Amino acid sequence: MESRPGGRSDTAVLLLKGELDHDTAAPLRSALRRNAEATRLVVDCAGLRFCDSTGLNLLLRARLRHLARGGSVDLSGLRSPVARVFEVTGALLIFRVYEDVEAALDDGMTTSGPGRRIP
Amino acid sequence: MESRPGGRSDTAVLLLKGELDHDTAAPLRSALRRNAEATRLVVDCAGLRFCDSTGLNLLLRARLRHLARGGSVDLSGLRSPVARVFEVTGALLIFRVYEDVEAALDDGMTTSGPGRRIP
Amino acid sequence: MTGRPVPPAPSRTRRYALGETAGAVRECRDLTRQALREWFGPAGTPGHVAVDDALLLVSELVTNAYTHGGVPYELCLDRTDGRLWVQVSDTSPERPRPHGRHRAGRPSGHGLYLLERLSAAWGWLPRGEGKAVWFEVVVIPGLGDDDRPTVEG
Amino acid sequence: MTGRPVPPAPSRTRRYALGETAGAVRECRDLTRQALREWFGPAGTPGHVAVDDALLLVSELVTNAYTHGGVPYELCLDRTDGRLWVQVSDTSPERPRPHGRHRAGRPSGHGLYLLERLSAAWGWLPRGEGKAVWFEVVVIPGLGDDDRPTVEG
Ligand SMILES: Nc1ncnc2c1ncn2[C@@H]1O[C@H](COP(=O)(O)OP(=O)(O)O)[C@@H](O)[C@H]1O
Ligand SMILES: Nc1ncnc2c1ncn2[C@@H]1O[C@H](COP(=O)(O)OP(=O)(O)O)[C@@H](O)[C@H]1O
Repeated sequence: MESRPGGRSDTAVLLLKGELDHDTAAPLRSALRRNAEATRLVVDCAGLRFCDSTGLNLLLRARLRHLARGGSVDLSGLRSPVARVFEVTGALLIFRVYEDVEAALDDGMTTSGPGRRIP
Repeated sequence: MESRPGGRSDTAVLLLKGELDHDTAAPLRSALRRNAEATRLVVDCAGLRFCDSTGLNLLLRARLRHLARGGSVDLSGLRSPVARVFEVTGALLIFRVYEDVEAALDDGMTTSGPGRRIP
Repeated sequence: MTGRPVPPAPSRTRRYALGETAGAVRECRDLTRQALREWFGPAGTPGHVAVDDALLLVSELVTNAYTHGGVPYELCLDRTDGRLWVQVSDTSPERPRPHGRHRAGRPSGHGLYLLERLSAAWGWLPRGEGKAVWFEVVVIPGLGDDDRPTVEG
Repeated sequence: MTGRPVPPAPSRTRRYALGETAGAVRECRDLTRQALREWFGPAGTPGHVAVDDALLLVSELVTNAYTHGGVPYELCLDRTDGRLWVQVSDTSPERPRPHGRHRAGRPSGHGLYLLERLSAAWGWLPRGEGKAVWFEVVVIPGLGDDDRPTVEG
Protein backbone atom coordinates (compact mmCIF):
# COMPACT_ATOMS: atom_id res chain seq x y z
CA MET A 1 0.00 0.00 0.00
CA GLU A 2 1.52 3.24 -1.11
CA SER A 3 -0.12 6.54 -0.51
CA ARG A 4 0.95 9.95 -1.64
CA PRO A 5 -0.47 13.43 -1.78
CA GLY A 6 -2.36 14.01 -4.98
CA GLY A 7 -0.82 17.28 -6.13
CA ARG A 8 -3.29 19.33 -4.17
CA SER A 9 -3.22 19.40 -0.41
CA ASP A 10 -6.81 18.22 -0.15
CA THR A 11 -6.32 15.23 -2.45
CA ALA A 12 -4.70 11.92 -1.49
CA VAL A 13 -3.85 8.98 -3.73
CA LEU A 14 -3.72 5.35 -2.64
CA LEU A 15 -1.98 2.82 -4.85
CA LEU A 16 -3.30 -0.70 -4.45
CA LYS A 17 -1.20 -3.72 -5.39
CA GLY A 18 -1.48 -7.49 -5.39
CA GLU A 19 -4.54 -9.41 -4.24
CA LEU A 20 -7.04 -7.74 -1.96
CA ASP A 21 -9.17 -10.03 0.20
CA HIS A 22 -10.30 -10.71 3.77
CA ASP A 23 -6.79 -11.68 4.87
CA THR A 24 -4.97 -8.81 3.17
CA ALA A 25 -7.41 -5.96 3.78
CA ALA A 26 -5.80 -4.53 6.91
CA PRO A 27 -3.36 -2.14 5.16
CA LEU A 28 -6.13 -0.68 2.99
CA ARG A 29 -8.40 -0.37 6.00
CA SER A 30 -5.85 1.70 7.91
CA ALA A 31 -4.83 3.76 4.88
CA LEU A 32 -8.46 4.68 4.38
CA ARG A 33 -8.69 5.66 8.03
CA ARG A 34 -5.46 7.71 7.83
CA ASN A 35 -6.77 9.57 4.80
CA ALA A 36 -10.28 10.11 6.04
CA GLU A 37 -9.63 13.86 6.18
CA ALA A 38 -8.65 14.23 2.55
CA THR A 39 -11.45 15.91 0.65
CA ARG A 40 -10.74 13.84 -2.39
CA LEU A 41 -9.32 10.35 -2.25
CA VAL A 42 -8.18 8.69 -5.45
CA VAL A 43 -7.69 4.93 -5.19
CA ASP A 44 -5.57 3.65 -8.03
CA CYS A 45 -6.17 -0.03 -8.77
CA ALA A 46 -3.75 -0.40 -11.69
CA GLY A 47 -1.58 -2.75 -9.63
CA LEU A 48 -4.50 -4.77 -8.23
CA ARG A 49 -4.67 -8.32 -9.55
CA PHE A 50 -7.65 -9.45 -7.45
CA CYS A 51 -10.43 -7.88 -5.44
CA ASP A 52 -13.59 -9.43 -4.00
CA SER A 53 -16.50 -8.00 -2.02
CA THR A 54 -14.28 -7.42 1.01
CA GLY A 55 -12.32 -4.78 -0.91
CA LEU A 56 -15.44 -3.43 -2.56
CA ASN A 57 -17.14 -3.00 0.83
CA LEU A 58 -14.14 -1.13 2.26
CA LEU A 59 -14.21 1.30 -0.64
CA LEU A 60 -17.98 1.74 -0.47
CA ARG A 61 -17.76 2.42 3.25
CA ALA A 62 -14.99 4.99 2.70
CA ARG A 63 -17.10 6.58 -0.03
CA LEU A 64 -20.01 7.04 2.37
CA ARG A 65 -17.72 8.63 4.97
CA HIS A 66 -16.19 11.04 2.45
CA LEU A 67 -19.56 11.86 0.91
CA ALA A 68 -20.89 12.74 4.35
CA ARG A 69 -18.13 15.37 4.66
CA GLY A 70 -18.63 16.73 1.16
CA GLY A 71 -15.70 14.82 -0.30
CA SER A 72 -15.31 11.87 -2.64
CA VAL A 73 -13.57 8.57 -3.24
CA ASP A 74 -12.67 8.07 -6.89
CA LEU A 75 -11.12 5.05 -8.57
CA SER A 76 -8.64 4.62 -11.39
CA GLY A 77 -6.98 1.87 -13.38
CA LEU A 78 -9.51 -0.95 -12.90
CA ARG A 79 -8.31 -3.98 -14.82
CA SER A 80 -9.78 -7.40 -15.41
CA PRO A 81 -10.75 -9.31 -13.26
CA VAL A 82 -11.20 -6.49 -10.74
CA ALA A 83 -13.24 -4.43 -13.20
CA ARG A 84 -15.73 -7.32 -13.45
CA VAL A 85 -16.55 -7.26 -9.73
CA PHE A 86 -17.26 -3.55 -9.92
CA GLU A 87 -19.27 -3.96 -13.08
CA VAL A 88 -21.44 -6.88 -11.92
CA THR A 89 -22.23 -5.30 -8.56
CA GLY A 90 -23.05 -1.96 -10.17
CA ALA A 91 -20.24 -0.21 -8.28
CA LEU A 92 -18.89 1.14 -11.59
CA LEU A 93 -21.89 3.46 -11.62
CA ILE A 94 -21.45 4.45 -8.00
CA PHE A 95 -17.84 5.56 -8.14
CA ARG A 96 -16.27 8.06 -10.49
CA VAL A 97 -13.86 5.82 -12.39
CA TYR A 98 -10.85 6.97 -14.45
CA GLU A 99 -8.68 5.21 -16.99
CA ASP A 100 -5.57 5.87 -14.94
CA VAL A 101 -4.44 7.90 -11.97
CA GLU A 102 -3.17 10.76 -14.17
CA ALA A 103 -6.61 11.21 -15.71
CA ALA A 104 -8.09 11.23 -12.22
CA LEU A 105 -5.72 13.94 -11.03
CA ASP A 106 -6.06 16.01 -14.24
CA ASP A 107 -9.80 15.95 -13.78
CA GLY A 108 -9.45 17.18 -10.22
CA MET A 109 -7.22 20.07 -11.42
CA THR A 110 -9.17 21.29 -14.39
CA THR A 111 -12.79 20.41 -14.94
CA SER A 112 -13.98 20.62 -11.38
CA GLY A 113 -12.87 21.94 -8.06
CA PRO A 114 -11.91 19.81 -5.12
CA GLY A 115 -14.58 19.07 -2.63
CA ARG A 116 -17.08 18.73 -5.40
CA ARG A 117 -20.08 16.73 -4.24
CA ILE A 118 -20.69 13.69 -6.39
CA PRO A 119 -24.44 13.17 -6.77
CA MET B 1 -59.92 -51.12 -4.26
CA GLU B 2 -63.54 -51.83 -3.63
CA SER B 3 -66.30 -49.90 -5.31
CA ARG B 4 -69.98 -50.16 -4.83
CA PRO B 5 -73.09 -48.27 -5.79
CA GLY B 6 -73.90 -45.61 -3.23
CA GLY B 7 -77.55 -46.38 -2.64
CA ARG B 8 -78.67 -44.14 -5.45
CA SER B 9 -78.02 -45.05 -9.04
CA ASP B 10 -76.15 -41.84 -9.71
CA THR B 11 -73.79 -42.22 -6.70
CA ALA B 12 -70.73 -44.48 -6.52
CA VAL B 13 -68.53 -45.20 -3.54
CA LEU B 14 -64.84 -46.12 -3.70
CA LEU B 15 -63.19 -47.66 -0.65
CA LEU B 16 -59.47 -47.01 -0.48
CA LYS B 17 -57.18 -49.26 1.55
CA GLY B 18 -53.51 -49.55 2.36
CA GLU B 19 -50.83 -47.16 1.12
CA LEU B 20 -51.51 -45.04 -1.93
CA ASP B 21 -48.47 -43.85 -3.85
CA HIS B 22 -46.90 -43.70 -7.31
CA ASP B 23 -46.44 -47.47 -7.45
CA THR B 24 -49.89 -48.40 -6.14
CA ALA B 25 -52.02 -45.77 -7.87
CA ALA B 26 -53.10 -47.85 -10.88
CA PRO B 27 -56.22 -49.41 -9.29
CA LEU B 28 -57.50 -46.04 -8.11
CA ARG B 29 -56.76 -44.51 -11.49
CA SER B 30 -58.87 -47.10 -13.30
CA ALA B 31 -61.64 -47.08 -10.70
CA LEU B 32 -61.92 -43.33 -11.15
CA ARG B 33 -62.10 -43.81 -14.89
CA ARG B 34 -64.71 -46.56 -14.53
CA ASN B 35 -66.87 -44.32 -12.36
CA ALA B 36 -66.43 -41.16 -14.38
CA GLU B 37 -70.14 -41.27 -15.27
CA ALA B 38 -71.40 -41.29 -11.68
CA THR B 39 -72.84 -37.92 -10.82
CA ARG B 40 -71.60 -38.19 -7.31
CA LEU B 41 -68.48 -40.11 -6.34
CA VAL B 42 -67.73 -40.68 -2.67
CA VAL B 43 -64.18 -41.78 -1.95
CA ASP B 44 -63.91 -43.33 1.48
CA CYS B 45 -60.41 -43.13 2.92
CA ALA B 46 -61.09 -44.83 6.25
CA GLY B 47 -58.87 -47.73 5.27
CA LEU B 48 -56.08 -45.57 3.85
CA ARG B 49 -52.90 -45.63 5.91
CA PHE B 50 -50.82 -43.42 3.60
CA CYS B 51 -51.40 -40.98 0.75
CA ASP B 52 -49.02 -38.52 -0.88
CA SER B 53 -49.45 -35.97 -3.67
CA THR B 54 -49.83 -38.73 -6.25
CA GLY B 55 -53.13 -39.76 -4.67
CA LEU B 56 -54.14 -36.19 -4.03
CA ASN B 57 -53.55 -35.29 -7.69
CA LEU B 58 -55.65 -38.23 -8.89
CA LEU B 59 -58.54 -37.12 -6.71
CA LEU B 60 -58.18 -33.48 -7.72
CA ARG B 61 -58.17 -34.45 -11.38
CA ALA B 62 -61.28 -36.60 -10.91
CA ARG B 63 -62.94 -33.71 -9.11
CA LEU B 64 -62.33 -31.40 -12.06
CA ARG B 65 -63.79 -33.98 -14.47
CA HIS B 66 -66.90 -34.49 -12.34
CA LEU B 67 -67.32 -30.76 -11.73
CA ALA B 68 -67.25 -30.17 -15.47
CA ARG B 69 -70.25 -32.50 -15.84
CA GLY B 70 -72.14 -31.00 -12.94
CA GLY B 71 -71.13 -33.77 -10.51
CA SER B 72 -68.86 -34.01 -7.52
CA VAL B 73 -66.14 -36.05 -5.82
CA ASP B 74 -66.56 -36.12 -2.05
CA LEU B 75 -64.29 -37.66 0.57
CA SER B 76 -64.91 -39.45 3.84
CA GLY B 77 -62.98 -40.98 6.70
CA LEU B 78 -59.70 -39.09 6.40
CA ARG B 79 -57.38 -40.25 9.18
CA SER B 80 -53.93 -39.19 10.25
CA PRO B 81 -51.49 -39.05 8.47
CA VAL B 82 -53.63 -38.79 5.32
CA ALA B 83 -55.68 -35.94 6.77
CA ARG B 84 -52.48 -33.92 7.20
CA VAL B 85 -51.65 -33.99 3.48
CA PHE B 86 -55.12 -32.72 2.66
CA GLU B 87 -54.94 -30.10 5.35
CA VAL B 88 -51.50 -28.73 4.53
CA THR B 89 -52.20 -28.52 0.79
CA GLY B 90 -55.55 -26.85 1.38
CA ALA B 91 -57.41 -29.74 -0.27
CA LEU B 92 -59.62 -30.05 2.83
CA LEU B 93 -61.28 -26.83 1.70
CA ILE B 94 -61.60 -27.97 -1.89
CA PHE B 95 -63.38 -31.24 -1.29
CA ARG B 96 -66.56 -31.83 0.68
CA VAL B 97 -65.24 -34.02 3.48
CA TYR B 98 -67.35 -36.26 5.77
CA GLU B 99 -66.55 -38.00 9.02
CA ASP B 100 -67.38 -41.37 7.52
CA VAL B 101 -68.97 -42.87 4.46
CA GLU B 102 -72.40 -43.14 6.13
CA ALA B 103 -72.46 -39.42 6.81
CA ALA B 104 -71.52 -38.81 3.20
CA LEU B 105 -74.34 -40.96 1.89
CA ASP B 106 -76.88 -39.58 4.38
CA ASP B 107 -76.01 -36.10 3.22
CA GLY B 108 -76.55 -37.09 -0.38
CA MET B 109 -80.01 -38.49 0.54
CA THR B 110 -81.33 -35.73 2.70
CA THR B 111 -79.89 -32.26 2.73
CA SER B 112 -79.22 -31.86 -0.95
CA GLY B 113 -80.00 -33.47 -4.20
CA PRO B 114 -77.54 -35.39 -6.28
CA GLY B 115 -75.72 -33.56 -9.00
CA ARG B 116 -75.49 -30.51 -6.78
CA ARG B 117 -72.68 -28.25 -7.98
CA ILE B 118 -70.09 -27.64 -5.27
CA PRO B 119 -68.86 -24.07 -5.49
CA MET C 1 -3.78 -24.83 6.13
CA THR C 2 -3.71 -28.59 6.17
CA GLY C 3 -3.04 -30.38 9.43
CA ARG C 4 -6.39 -30.16 11.14
CA PRO C 5 -8.34 -33.24 10.23
CA VAL C 6 -11.61 -32.80 8.44
CA PRO C 7 -14.42 -33.53 10.95
CA PRO C 8 -16.12 -36.84 10.35
CA ALA C 9 -19.22 -37.15 8.25
CA PRO C 10 -22.54 -37.16 10.13
CA SER C 11 -22.42 -39.88 12.75
CA ARG C 12 -24.75 -42.22 10.92
CA THR C 13 -25.39 -42.61 7.26
CA ARG C 14 -27.30 -45.21 5.32
CA ARG C 15 -27.25 -45.46 1.54
CA TYR C 16 -29.64 -47.55 -0.51
CA ALA C 17 -29.49 -48.15 -4.26
CA LEU C 18 -32.81 -47.58 -6.00
CA GLY C 19 -33.88 -50.05 -8.66
CA GLU C 20 -36.46 -50.08 -11.40
CA THR C 21 -38.87 -52.28 -9.49
CA ALA C 22 -42.38 -51.18 -8.65
CA GLY C 23 -42.73 -50.71 -4.93
CA ALA C 24 -39.62 -48.58 -4.56
CA VAL C 25 -41.54 -45.62 -3.19
CA ARG C 26 -42.97 -47.65 -0.35
CA GLU C 27 -39.67 -49.43 0.18
CA CYS C 28 -38.03 -46.03 0.70
CA ARG C 29 -40.66 -45.12 3.27
CA ASP C 30 -40.09 -48.43 5.04
CA LEU C 31 -36.32 -47.92 5.13
CA THR C 32 -36.81 -44.42 6.47
CA ARG C 33 -39.29 -45.60 9.10
CA GLN C 34 -36.82 -48.23 10.22
CA ALA C 35 -33.91 -45.77 10.42
CA LEU C 36 -36.00 -43.26 12.35
CA ARG C 37 -36.99 -45.85 14.92
CA GLU C 38 -33.46 -47.12 15.36
CA TRP C 39 -31.91 -43.66 15.52
CA PHE C 40 -34.44 -41.74 17.57
CA GLY C 41 -36.25 -44.34 19.67
CA PRO C 42 -39.86 -43.64 20.62
CA ALA C 43 -39.70 -40.11 19.16
CA GLY C 44 -38.89 -41.74 15.84
CA THR C 45 -42.02 -43.84 15.53
CA PRO C 46 -45.05 -43.23 13.31
CA GLY C 47 -47.76 -41.05 14.80
CA HIS C 48 -45.16 -38.45 15.74
CA VAL C 49 -45.71 -35.64 13.31
CA ALA C 50 -42.05 -35.31 12.32
CA VAL C 51 -41.96 -38.99 11.44
CA ASP C 52 -45.19 -38.89 9.45
CA ASP C 53 -43.89 -35.81 7.65
CA ALA C 54 -40.54 -37.43 6.91
CA LEU C 55 -42.24 -40.49 5.40
CA LEU C 56 -44.48 -38.27 3.29
CA LEU C 57 -41.56 -36.18 2.04
CA VAL C 58 -39.46 -39.25 1.25
CA SER C 59 -42.40 -40.41 -0.83
CA GLU C 60 -42.57 -37.07 -2.63
CA LEU C 61 -38.85 -36.96 -3.44
CA VAL C 62 -38.67 -40.55 -4.62
CA THR C 63 -41.81 -40.09 -6.72
CA ASN C 64 -40.36 -36.96 -8.31
CA ALA C 65 -37.11 -38.77 -8.97
CA TYR C 66 -39.04 -41.50 -10.81
CA THR C 67 -41.42 -39.21 -12.68
CA HIS C 68 -39.19 -36.23 -13.48
CA GLY C 69 -35.67 -37.26 -12.67
CA GLY C 70 -34.31 -39.62 -15.31
CA VAL C 71 -32.99 -42.65 -13.45
CA PRO C 72 -33.24 -42.42 -9.65
CA TYR C 73 -30.34 -44.21 -8.10
CA GLU C 74 -29.90 -43.57 -4.40
CA LEU C 75 -31.70 -42.91 -1.15
CA CYS C 76 -29.36 -41.60 1.52
CA LEU C 77 -30.35 -41.11 5.16
CA ASP C 78 -28.21 -39.16 7.59
CA ARG C 79 -28.67 -38.53 11.25
CA THR C 80 -27.32 -35.34 12.81
CA ASP C 81 -28.20 -34.56 16.42
CA GLY C 82 -32.01 -34.45 16.57
CA ARG C 83 -32.46 -34.26 12.81
CA LEU C 84 -32.90 -36.53 9.85
CA TRP C 85 -31.33 -35.51 6.55
CA VAL C 86 -32.64 -37.30 3.46
CA GLN C 87 -31.16 -37.17 -0.02
CA VAL C 88 -32.62 -38.74 -3.15
CA SER C 89 -30.30 -38.81 -6.17
CA ASP C 90 -31.24 -39.13 -9.81
CA THR C 91 -29.44 -38.76 -13.13
CA SER C 92 -31.36 -35.81 -14.56
CA PRO C 93 -29.63 -32.43 -14.59
CA GLU C 94 -33.06 -30.80 -14.40
CA ARG C 95 -33.66 -29.33 -11.00
CA PRO C 96 -36.80 -29.22 -8.87
CA ARG C 97 -38.74 -26.14 -9.79
CA PRO C 98 -41.66 -25.12 -7.62
CA HIS C 99 -44.70 -24.27 -9.75
CA GLY C 100 -45.79 -20.66 -9.46
CA ARG C 101 -48.25 -19.81 -6.72
CA HIS C 102 -49.58 -22.93 -5.03
CA ARG C 103 -53.25 -23.59 -5.74
CA ALA C 104 -55.06 -26.11 -3.60
CA GLY C 105 -57.41 -27.26 -6.35
CA ARG C 106 -54.85 -27.80 -9.08
CA PRO C 107 -53.78 -31.42 -9.60
CA SER C 108 -50.03 -30.65 -9.67
CA GLY C 109 -47.34 -28.80 -7.79
CA HIS C 110 -48.17 -30.23 -4.37
CA GLY C 111 -44.95 -32.23 -3.98
CA LEU C 112 -42.54 -29.32 -3.62
CA TYR C 113 -45.17 -27.33 -1.76
CA LEU C 114 -45.33 -30.02 0.91
CA LEU C 115 -41.54 -30.10 0.96
CA GLU C 116 -41.42 -26.36 1.51
CA ARG C 117 -44.14 -26.41 4.16
CA LEU C 118 -43.16 -29.48 6.16
CA SER C 119 -39.37 -29.67 6.02
CA ALA C 120 -37.01 -27.66 8.22
CA ALA C 121 -35.03 -26.98 5.06
CA TRP C 122 -34.66 -28.42 1.58
CA GLY C 123 -32.49 -27.96 -1.46
CA TRP C 124 -30.55 -29.78 -4.12
CA LEU C 125 -26.95 -30.28 -5.07
CA PRO C 126 -25.17 -31.38 -8.23
CA ARG C 127 -24.14 -35.01 -8.23
CA GLY C 128 -22.39 -36.47 -11.24
CA GLU C 129 -24.38 -35.47 -14.30
CA GLY C 130 -27.50 -35.34 -12.18
CA LYS C 131 -28.35 -34.14 -8.71
CA ALA C 132 -29.56 -35.01 -5.26
CA VAL C 133 -32.67 -33.36 -3.85
CA TRP C 134 -32.62 -33.19 -0.04
CA PHE C 135 -34.67 -32.23 2.95
CA GLU C 136 -34.19 -32.09 6.67
CA VAL C 137 -36.73 -32.61 9.45
CA VAL C 138 -36.31 -31.99 13.16
CA VAL C 139 -37.24 -35.23 14.90
CA ILE C 140 -36.31 -34.22 18.44
CA PRO C 141 -36.72 -30.45 18.82
CA GLY C 142 -34.03 -28.60 20.69
CA LEU C 143 -31.74 -31.57 20.99
CA GLY C 144 -28.26 -30.20 21.61
CA ASP C 145 -24.92 -31.88 21.19
CA ASP C 146 -24.93 -33.34 24.64
CA ASP C 147 -28.48 -34.55 24.88
CA ARG C 148 -29.26 -38.17 24.33
CA PRO C 149 -32.17 -39.08 22.12
CA THR C 150 -33.28 -42.10 24.12
CA VAL C 151 -35.48 -40.74 26.89
CA GLU C 152 -38.28 -38.98 25.07
CA GLY C 153 -41.70 -40.38 24.21
CA MET D 1 -34.11 -52.60 -4.81
CA THR D 2 -30.48 -53.23 -4.00
CA GLY D 3 -28.29 -54.92 -6.58
CA ARG D 4 -27.50 -52.08 -8.94
CA PRO D 5 -24.35 -50.41 -7.72
CA VAL D 6 -24.52 -46.76 -6.79
CA PRO D 7 -22.80 -44.76 -9.57
CA PRO D 8 -19.41 -43.46 -8.58
CA ALA D 9 -18.91 -40.03 -7.11
CA PRO D 10 -17.88 -37.28 -9.57
CA SER D 11 -14.77 -38.40 -11.41
CA ARG D 12 -12.41 -36.09 -9.57
CA THR D 13 -12.66 -34.66 -6.11
CA ARG D 14 -10.14 -32.75 -4.03
CA ARG D 15 -10.67 -31.94 -0.37
CA TYR D 16 -8.62 -29.47 1.61
CA ALA D 17 -8.82 -28.81 5.34
CA LEU D 18 -9.07 -25.13 6.21
CA GLY D 19 -7.01 -23.83 9.10
CA GLU D 20 -7.01 -20.72 11.22
CA THR D 21 -4.05 -19.16 9.44
CA ALA D 22 -4.27 -15.82 7.69
CA GLY D 23 -3.92 -16.30 3.97
CA ALA D 24 -6.48 -19.08 3.74
CA VAL D 25 -8.69 -17.12 1.35
CA ARG D 26 -5.90 -16.70 -1.15
CA GLU D 27 -4.73 -20.25 -0.59
CA CYS D 28 -8.20 -21.46 -1.56
CA ARG D 29 -8.06 -19.40 -4.74
CA ASP D 30 -4.65 -20.85 -5.53
CA LEU D 31 -5.85 -24.42 -5.00
CA THR D 32 -8.86 -23.75 -7.20
CA ARG D 33 -6.73 -22.17 -9.92
CA GLN D 34 -4.44 -25.18 -9.89
CA ALA D 35 -7.32 -27.67 -10.07
CA LEU D 36 -8.97 -25.75 -12.91
CA ARG D 37 -5.77 -25.76 -14.94
CA GLU D 38 -5.14 -29.46 -14.38
CA TRP D 39 -8.74 -30.49 -15.02
CA PHE D 40 -9.69 -28.26 -17.93
CA GLY D 41 -6.42 -27.37 -19.68
CA PRO D 42 -6.23 -24.02 -21.46
CA ALA D 43 -9.94 -23.34 -20.85
CA GLY D 44 -9.18 -23.57 -17.16
CA THR D 45 -6.62 -20.79 -16.98
CA PRO D 46 -7.05 -17.27 -15.61
CA GLY D 47 -8.32 -14.70 -18.08
CA HIS D 48 -11.15 -17.03 -19.07
CA VAL D 49 -14.21 -15.52 -17.52
CA ALA D 50 -15.45 -18.78 -15.94
CA VAL D 51 -12.10 -19.18 -14.21
CA ASP D 52 -11.96 -15.61 -12.98
CA ASP D 53 -15.53 -15.99 -11.74
CA ALA D 54 -14.76 -19.26 -9.98
CA LEU D 55 -11.78 -17.71 -8.17
CA LEU D 56 -13.90 -14.74 -7.14
CA LEU D 57 -16.72 -16.95 -5.84
CA VAL D 58 -14.34 -19.22 -3.95
CA SER D 59 -13.05 -16.08 -2.29
CA GLU D 60 -16.59 -15.02 -1.39
CA LEU D 61 -17.57 -18.38 0.09
CA VAL D 62 -14.39 -18.80 2.10
CA THR D 63 -14.64 -15.23 3.37
CA ASN D 64 -18.24 -15.79 4.43
CA ALA D 65 -17.27 -19.03 6.12
CA TYR D 66 -14.64 -17.13 8.14
CA THR D 67 -16.74 -14.08 8.90
CA HIS D 68 -20.21 -15.59 9.39
CA GLY D 69 -19.74 -19.30 9.56
CA GLY D 70 -18.26 -20.34 12.88
CA VAL D 71 -15.23 -22.50 12.10
CA PRO D 72 -14.65 -23.12 8.40
CA TYR D 73 -13.17 -26.54 7.90
CA GLU D 74 -13.15 -27.73 4.32
CA LEU D 75 -12.80 -26.66 0.71
CA CYS D 76 -13.97 -29.35 -1.67
CA LEU D 77 -13.53 -29.18 -5.46
CA ASP D 78 -15.35 -31.54 -7.81
CA ARG D 79 -15.15 -31.87 -11.52
CA THR D 80 -18.17 -33.06 -13.49
CA ASP D 81 -18.03 -32.95 -17.29
CA GLY D 82 -17.38 -29.31 -18.20
CA ARG D 83 -18.20 -27.98 -14.75
CA LEU D 84 -16.52 -27.17 -11.49
CA TRP D 85 -18.46 -27.76 -8.28
CA VAL D 86 -17.10 -26.04 -5.18
CA GLN D 87 -18.20 -26.61 -1.59
CA VAL D 88 -17.01 -24.70 1.46
CA SER D 89 -18.00 -26.23 4.80
CA ASP D 90 -18.24 -24.51 8.16
CA THR D 91 -19.61 -25.42 11.58
CA SER D 92 -22.34 -22.80 11.87
CA PRO D 93 -25.93 -23.95 11.45
CA GLU D 94 -26.79 -20.46 10.20
CA ARG D 95 -27.42 -20.48 6.50
CA PRO D 96 -26.48 -17.94 3.82
CA ARG D 97 -29.25 -15.40 3.62
CA PRO D 98 -29.22 -12.96 0.71
CA HIS D 99 -29.87 -9.41 1.93
CA GLY D 100 -33.06 -7.90 0.57
CA ARG D 101 -32.85 -6.06 -2.71
CA HIS D 102 -29.26 -5.62 -3.83
CA ARG D 103 -28.06 -2.03 -3.73
CA ALA D 104 -24.86 -1.17 -5.51
CA GLY D 105 -23.84 1.58 -3.10
CA ARG D 106 -24.36 -0.32 0.13
CA PRO D 107 -21.20 -1.77 1.70
CA SER D 108 -22.69 -5.22 2.32
CA GLY D 109 -24.60 -7.98 0.63
CA HIS D 110 -22.39 -8.22 -2.45
CA GLY D 111 -21.04 -11.69 -1.73
CA LEU D 112 -24.23 -13.67 -2.27
CA TYR D 113 -25.26 -11.28 -5.02
CA LEU D 114 -22.10 -12.16 -6.96
CA LEU D 115 -22.77 -15.82 -6.24
CA GLU D 116 -26.28 -15.50 -7.63
CA ARG D 117 -25.18 -13.55 -10.67
CA LEU D 118 -22.03 -15.42 -11.66
CA SER D 119 -22.61 -19.05 -10.74
CA ALA D 120 -24.56 -21.54 -12.84
CA ALA D 121 -26.23 -22.60 -9.59
CA TRP D 122 -25.62 -22.36 -5.86
CA GLY D 123 -27.07 -23.64 -2.65
CA TRP D 124 -26.22 -25.15 0.69
CA LEU D 125 -26.62 -28.46 2.41
CA PRO D 126 -26.53 -29.61 6.03
CA ARG D 127 -23.24 -31.14 7.07
CA GLY D 128 -22.79 -32.32 10.63
CA GLU D 129 -23.96 -29.53 12.93
CA GLY D 130 -23.07 -27.00 10.25
CA LYS D 131 -23.36 -26.84 6.51
CA ALA D 132 -21.61 -26.60 3.18
CA VAL D 133 -22.30 -23.71 0.85
CA TRP D 134 -21.73 -24.64 -2.80
CA PHE D 135 -21.68 -23.23 -6.28
CA GLU D 136 -21.17 -24.55 -9.76
CA VAL D 137 -19.63 -22.83 -12.80
CA VAL D 138 -19.58 -24.02 -16.40
CA VAL D 139 -15.94 -24.01 -17.46
CA ILE D 140 -16.40 -25.57 -20.90
CA PRO D 141 -19.87 -24.71 -22.21
CA GLY D 142 -21.79 -27.48 -23.92
CA LEU D 143 -19.32 -30.17 -23.05
CA GLY D 144 -21.17 -33.47 -23.30
CA ASP D 145 -20.23 -36.81 -21.84
CA ASP D 146 -18.14 -37.83 -24.81
CA ASP D 147 -16.25 -34.65 -25.47
CA ARG D 148 -12.76 -34.27 -24.26
CA PRO D 149 -11.78 -31.09 -22.50
CA THR D 150 -8.26 -30.89 -23.94
CA VAL D 151 -8.63 -29.24 -27.32
CA GLU D 152 -10.11 -25.86 -26.51
CA GLY D 153 -8.23 -22.57 -26.07
N1 LIG E 1 -36.17 -34.99 -9.20
C1 LIG E 1 -36.56 -34.06 -10.10
N2 LIG E 1 -35.92 -33.95 -11.29
C2 LIG E 1 -36.27 -33.03 -12.20
N3 LIG E 1 -37.28 -32.16 -12.02
C3 LIG E 1 -37.96 -32.21 -10.87
C4 LIG E 1 -37.65 -33.16 -9.85
N4 LIG E 1 -38.49 -32.95 -8.81
C5 LIG E 1 -39.30 -31.94 -9.18
N5 LIG E 1 -38.99 -31.49 -10.42
C6 LIG E 1 -39.63 -30.39 -11.17
O1 LIG E 1 -40.33 -29.61 -10.24
C7 LIG E 1 -41.70 -29.51 -10.62
C8 LIG E 1 -42.59 -29.42 -9.40
O2 LIG E 1 -42.64 -30.64 -8.70
P1 LIG E 1 -43.85 -30.96 -7.75
O3 LIG E 1 -44.11 -29.79 -6.87
O4 LIG E 1 -43.57 -32.25 -7.07
O5 LIG E 1 -45.12 -31.06 -8.70
P2 LIG E 1 -45.50 -32.04 -9.86
O6 LIG E 1 -44.71 -33.30 -9.70
O7 LIG E 1 -46.96 -32.23 -9.63
O8 LIG E 1 -45.19 -31.28 -11.13
C9 LIG E 1 -41.94 -30.72 -11.49
O9 LIG E 1 -42.99 -30.50 -12.39
C10 LIG E 1 -40.61 -30.87 -12.19
O10 LIG E 1 -40.53 -29.98 -13.28
N1 LIG F 1 -21.14 -19.31 5.61
C1 LIG F 1 -22.12 -18.60 6.18
N2 LIG F 1 -22.59 -18.93 7.41
C2 LIG F 1 -23.60 -18.24 7.98
N3 LIG F 1 -24.21 -17.19 7.42
C3 LIG F 1 -23.79 -16.80 6.19
C4 LIG F 1 -22.74 -17.48 5.51
N4 LIG F 1 -22.56 -16.87 4.31
C5 LIG F 1 -23.45 -15.87 4.27
N5 LIG F 1 -24.18 -15.81 5.40
C6 LIG F 1 -25.28 -14.87 5.72
O1 LIG F 1 -25.71 -14.29 4.52
C7 LIG F 1 -25.60 -12.87 4.58
C8 LIG F 1 -25.28 -12.28 3.24
O2 LIG F 1 -23.95 -12.58 2.84
P1 LIG F 1 -23.20 -11.69 1.76
O3 LIG F 1 -24.11 -11.46 0.60
O4 LIG F 1 -21.88 -12.30 1.48
O5 LIG F 1 -23.06 -10.27 2.43
P2 LIG F 1 -22.28 -9.75 3.70
O6 LIG F 1 -21.19 -10.75 4.02
O7 LIG F 1 -21.76 -8.44 3.23
O8 LIG F 1 -23.31 -9.64 4.80
C9 LIG F 1 -24.56 -12.61 5.65
O9 LIG F 1 -24.75 -11.35 6.24
C10 LIG F 1 -24.82 -13.75 6.62
O10 LIG F 1 -25.90 -13.43 7.46
